[in-house]
Amino acid sequence: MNALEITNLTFSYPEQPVLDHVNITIRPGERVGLIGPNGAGKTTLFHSVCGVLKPSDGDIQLFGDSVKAGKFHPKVGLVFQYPDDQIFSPTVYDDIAFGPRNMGLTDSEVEAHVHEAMSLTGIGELAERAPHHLSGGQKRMVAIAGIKAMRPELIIYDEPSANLDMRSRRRLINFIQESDETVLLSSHDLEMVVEICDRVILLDEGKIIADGDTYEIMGDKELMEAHGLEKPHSLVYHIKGKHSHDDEFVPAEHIHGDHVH
Amino acid sequence: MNALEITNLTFSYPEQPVLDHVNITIRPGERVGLIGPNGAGKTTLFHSVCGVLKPSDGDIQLFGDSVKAGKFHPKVGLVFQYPDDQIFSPTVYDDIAFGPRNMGLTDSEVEAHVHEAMSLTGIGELAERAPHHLSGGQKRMVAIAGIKAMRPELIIYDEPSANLDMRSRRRLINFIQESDETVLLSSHDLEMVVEICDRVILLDEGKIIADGDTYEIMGDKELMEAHGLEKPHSLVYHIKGKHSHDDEFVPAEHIHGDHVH
Amino acid sequence: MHIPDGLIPATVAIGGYAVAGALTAYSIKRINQSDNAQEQIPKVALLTAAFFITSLIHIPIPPTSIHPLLSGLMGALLGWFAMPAILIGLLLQAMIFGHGGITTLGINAVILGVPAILAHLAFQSFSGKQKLFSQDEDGKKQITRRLQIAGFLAGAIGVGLSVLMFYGFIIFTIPADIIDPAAERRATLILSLSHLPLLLVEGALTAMLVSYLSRVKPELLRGLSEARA
Amino acid sequence: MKQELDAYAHLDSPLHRWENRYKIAGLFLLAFAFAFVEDVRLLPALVVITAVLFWLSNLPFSFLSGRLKIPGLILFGIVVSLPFLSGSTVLASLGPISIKQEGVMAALIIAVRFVCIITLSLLIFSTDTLVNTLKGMIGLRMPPILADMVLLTYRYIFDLSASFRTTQTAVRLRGFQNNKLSGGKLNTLAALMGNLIVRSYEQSERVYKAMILRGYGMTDANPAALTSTLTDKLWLAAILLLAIGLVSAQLFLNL
Ligand SMILES: Nc1ncnc2c1ncn2[C@@H]1O[C@H](COP(=O)(O)OP(=O)(O)OP(=O)(O)O)[C@@H](O)[C@H]1O
Ligand SMILES: Nc1ncnc2c1ncn2[C@@H]1O[C@H](COP(=O)(O)OP(=O)(O)OP(=O)(O)O)[C@@H](O)[C@H]1O
Ligand SMILES: [Mg+2]
Ligand SMILES: [Mg+2]
Repeated sequence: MNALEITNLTFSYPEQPVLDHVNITIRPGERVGLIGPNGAGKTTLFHSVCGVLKPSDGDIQLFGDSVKAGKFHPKVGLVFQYPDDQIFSPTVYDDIAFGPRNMGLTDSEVEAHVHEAMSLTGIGELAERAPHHLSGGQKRMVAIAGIKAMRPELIIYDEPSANLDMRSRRRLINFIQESDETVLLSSHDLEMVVEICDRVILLDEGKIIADGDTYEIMGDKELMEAHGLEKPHSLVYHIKGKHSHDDEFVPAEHIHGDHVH
Repeated sequence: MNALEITNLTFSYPEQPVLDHVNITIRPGERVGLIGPNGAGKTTLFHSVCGVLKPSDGDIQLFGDSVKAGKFHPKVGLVFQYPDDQIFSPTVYDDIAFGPRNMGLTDSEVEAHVHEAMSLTGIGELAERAPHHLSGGQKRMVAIAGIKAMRPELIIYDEPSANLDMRSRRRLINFIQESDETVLLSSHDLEMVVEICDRVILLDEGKIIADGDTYEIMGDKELMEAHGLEKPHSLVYHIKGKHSHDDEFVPAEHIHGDHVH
Repeated sequence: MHIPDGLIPATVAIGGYAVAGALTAYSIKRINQSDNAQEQIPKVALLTAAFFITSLIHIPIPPTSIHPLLSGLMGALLGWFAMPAILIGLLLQAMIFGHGGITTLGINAVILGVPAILAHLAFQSFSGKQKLFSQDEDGKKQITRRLQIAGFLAGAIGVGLSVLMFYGFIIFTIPADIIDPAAERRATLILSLSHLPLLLVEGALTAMLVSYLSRVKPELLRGLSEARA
Repeated sequence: MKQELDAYAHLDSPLHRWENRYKIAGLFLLAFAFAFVEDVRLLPALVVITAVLFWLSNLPFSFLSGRLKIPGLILFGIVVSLPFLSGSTVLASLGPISIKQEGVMAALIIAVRFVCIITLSLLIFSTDTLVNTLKGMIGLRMPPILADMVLLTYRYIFDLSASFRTTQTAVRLRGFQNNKLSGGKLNTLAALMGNLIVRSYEQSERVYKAMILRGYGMTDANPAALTSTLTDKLWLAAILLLAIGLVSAQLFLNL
């Protein structure tokens, strides 16, 4: 059974088409990066998968169940681009407990879910804090904990590293790398995609342009630039002809290995 | 005469000290990057330079004039981190004209300033649009145009590339590289700092840790990591001992030269 | 423009709670009847927060400065939702600023809420809302003018009625064996008239705000309680 | 809006320990009983009850006096005029101006009621965090729509306040001076306010999406339970007795 199976997904706003016959299959445990310029349709795709937007056409299967717009699908969790939109309760604890409470769990189950999510994301000591007193990095982790507490099997991250400083970004990357769920992630921070995902899907103007190995797609300078992206510095080839590697495809990361992981 | 001369700048909030005896001198025409983790005091420093915050101690000279808190200093322009905080007029034109109008210029001068700013930032065709409906990249350029229209001699950019896709980010980098004013810029996007600035100041916990050549400071892995930063991939050294370069300091950028400028 | 605790007789304060409670209950009933009641909750909540914050702005009228009341604007934008929004705004004000107002919360909600609802009705009937979103240029100008007038009326009605009610409640509840009724009426009138500049400023401000919103986010002017699917 | 909220929420006192629903209901009714008092002879009772409760709460006096300042000024204007305006029994006169006994009495009653009720409201709102106080109010059967709204409003007031301040700073840095009203300046203020209103509206749409994605309104939610003890109830009973006593005394004096 696939984690996610999107068939011919099409979505239009009255003024403009956004997604055009999109097909994606993701297996359980995969970590897939969705890249593409502003307005490509990444967020729209995510919202369709979660059932907040009703597609004009096409079918979405989530772990074998069909996604219906307007229904609650606790198997998928979406981490929003701006944590402030997502942390809507007045305290961190209440916010993380929001999902579990709506799932109709008992008080002790709710508590267990919340504590697990807080310890996974390392925000245990923030429980009583008000969201507006958190730093950007803490907010991001609280938002993730709010999703984790529902124990979804697929987590979608929309631009998770936006506005984070290096330290928080590094913590986030490590966190996602170590998590068990299937992950679908969009980001303009391509270096992060390189580190987290082994598979990348390139979306532009609502169409899937490429779908495959991260190094292969992101290493393809022409492809990337044709869609307003840039090849990440970590994948910049070793200089050609000057050394022994010649035409070999060797991302800088693999050769040098002196940067932090 | 220096563009900016900060002497012993100290600033505290009631609960905590933020800036601690900061000294910075910037010559006209320099493009300086200010880097440091979240909460280092970058925004506080910028606000002090613009006269929004009143320092507890120290002196700030802007092109020879002393900066007084609460006064209007048209020689310096601050581009805010979130364009939405800065753009508030119902049309793009009105927004860009806001500063010039407040400077007491005549109608025709205002118009000249606005047109110049719009053509420099490449947003001429947006004049009548509501800023609100623009894309992130367009909003950023409108915010910059609003500052440019006042013709400041020093422009401060606070996290200008946040939330931009690659294309808009590239346009922004080119734009800043080609601009004439003195530039002071903070960013967590260190690759952008590498491309724009030849000089970098590292700030942490309100103190200046390092001030000097971009490659030297950002190439210093230990220094960077000690302050929660990471050495940019573009500065990852060529592998040691394996090839002829050995211990030489050669940023990847200089060797490979196959990425976009 | 808040009646402080302890000033008016308890019976009036209790009456204020009764009226505010009834109006709020009626608003909530109307809200519950609409198909998208749930969707409106965050909208009204965040708009209430925005009104709360923006009403703290200083409008300089030398030698002093004033805060806008915004009851007219709330009526124009929120319709019947204005009543719960005002109640929440007043409650949070009492909690955050700690200047009291708990026994007079009801009467203060009436003083702001009733004018807000009347402002809503006036705004609706004067704005010619059905045409608000038509596209042709000439029509647009006319509509903008009408909107501005409607906005001015909403703002002015909001402030005007609130001021009248405010002084009315204060002066007519001054403890017994007091000044003669004619003096009371005169005092009310004079105090209210002295607020005429406020009424003009708030009217103009509301007109400008409405015209801003019509350009930037016209759907905000459709009125939340009317937004039935 | 840079207030030190919740500054004294974590002190320990009988009032801090009192369960919020009982505390709110009890002190609220007591405040109404205070408002009911119209006889000078009952004022000492108000003062003593208030003083004892305040003393029990461990809140610093400076906190109270700070909070009394602004509303006190407004009330001062009204109270000061009363001795001159109302009543017929002249106490003292200076030319055309005379101070009347009824007016002085009325002013005294109003001022004492005011100070005592504000102190009670401080006890309601400042002996626990505002969030917990709100939850206590919600626990007193607030309609669900109102309950959800008040929590959301409270959550976002601080964010929006910060955004509004930043926008005002940005405007000042572009030469705007908020002095001397003019049409143009009012228009700028309107645009600033409109900007915040539009942003809050758009954010509310994103917030709503985030809420339904976490099951808002989709199932029978299981709200967090509030619990109370016998002590909570005894406190409520004691306060209610005081309130009833005051009201009865006033009614008796009216006869
Ligand atoms: N509510 C809406 N009404 C009309 N058009 C919309 C709406 N939301 C998004 N769009 C349009 O749909 C297209 C896809 O937007 P979407 O947000 O999915 O892009 P994205 O790939 O997530 O971009 P970004 O990288 O900026 O997040 C854009 O052209 C956008 O303008
Ligand atoms: N209004 C305020 N009141 C109290 N403390 C503040 C306020 N604004 C900022 N601070 C504190 O001052 C310190 C410096 O903040 P500042 O915004 O200058 O950091 P920064 O370097 O710009 O961080 P970032 O990278 O997140 O933008 C932080 O510790 C912050 O918590
Ligand atoms: Mg998106
Ligand atoms: Mg900053």
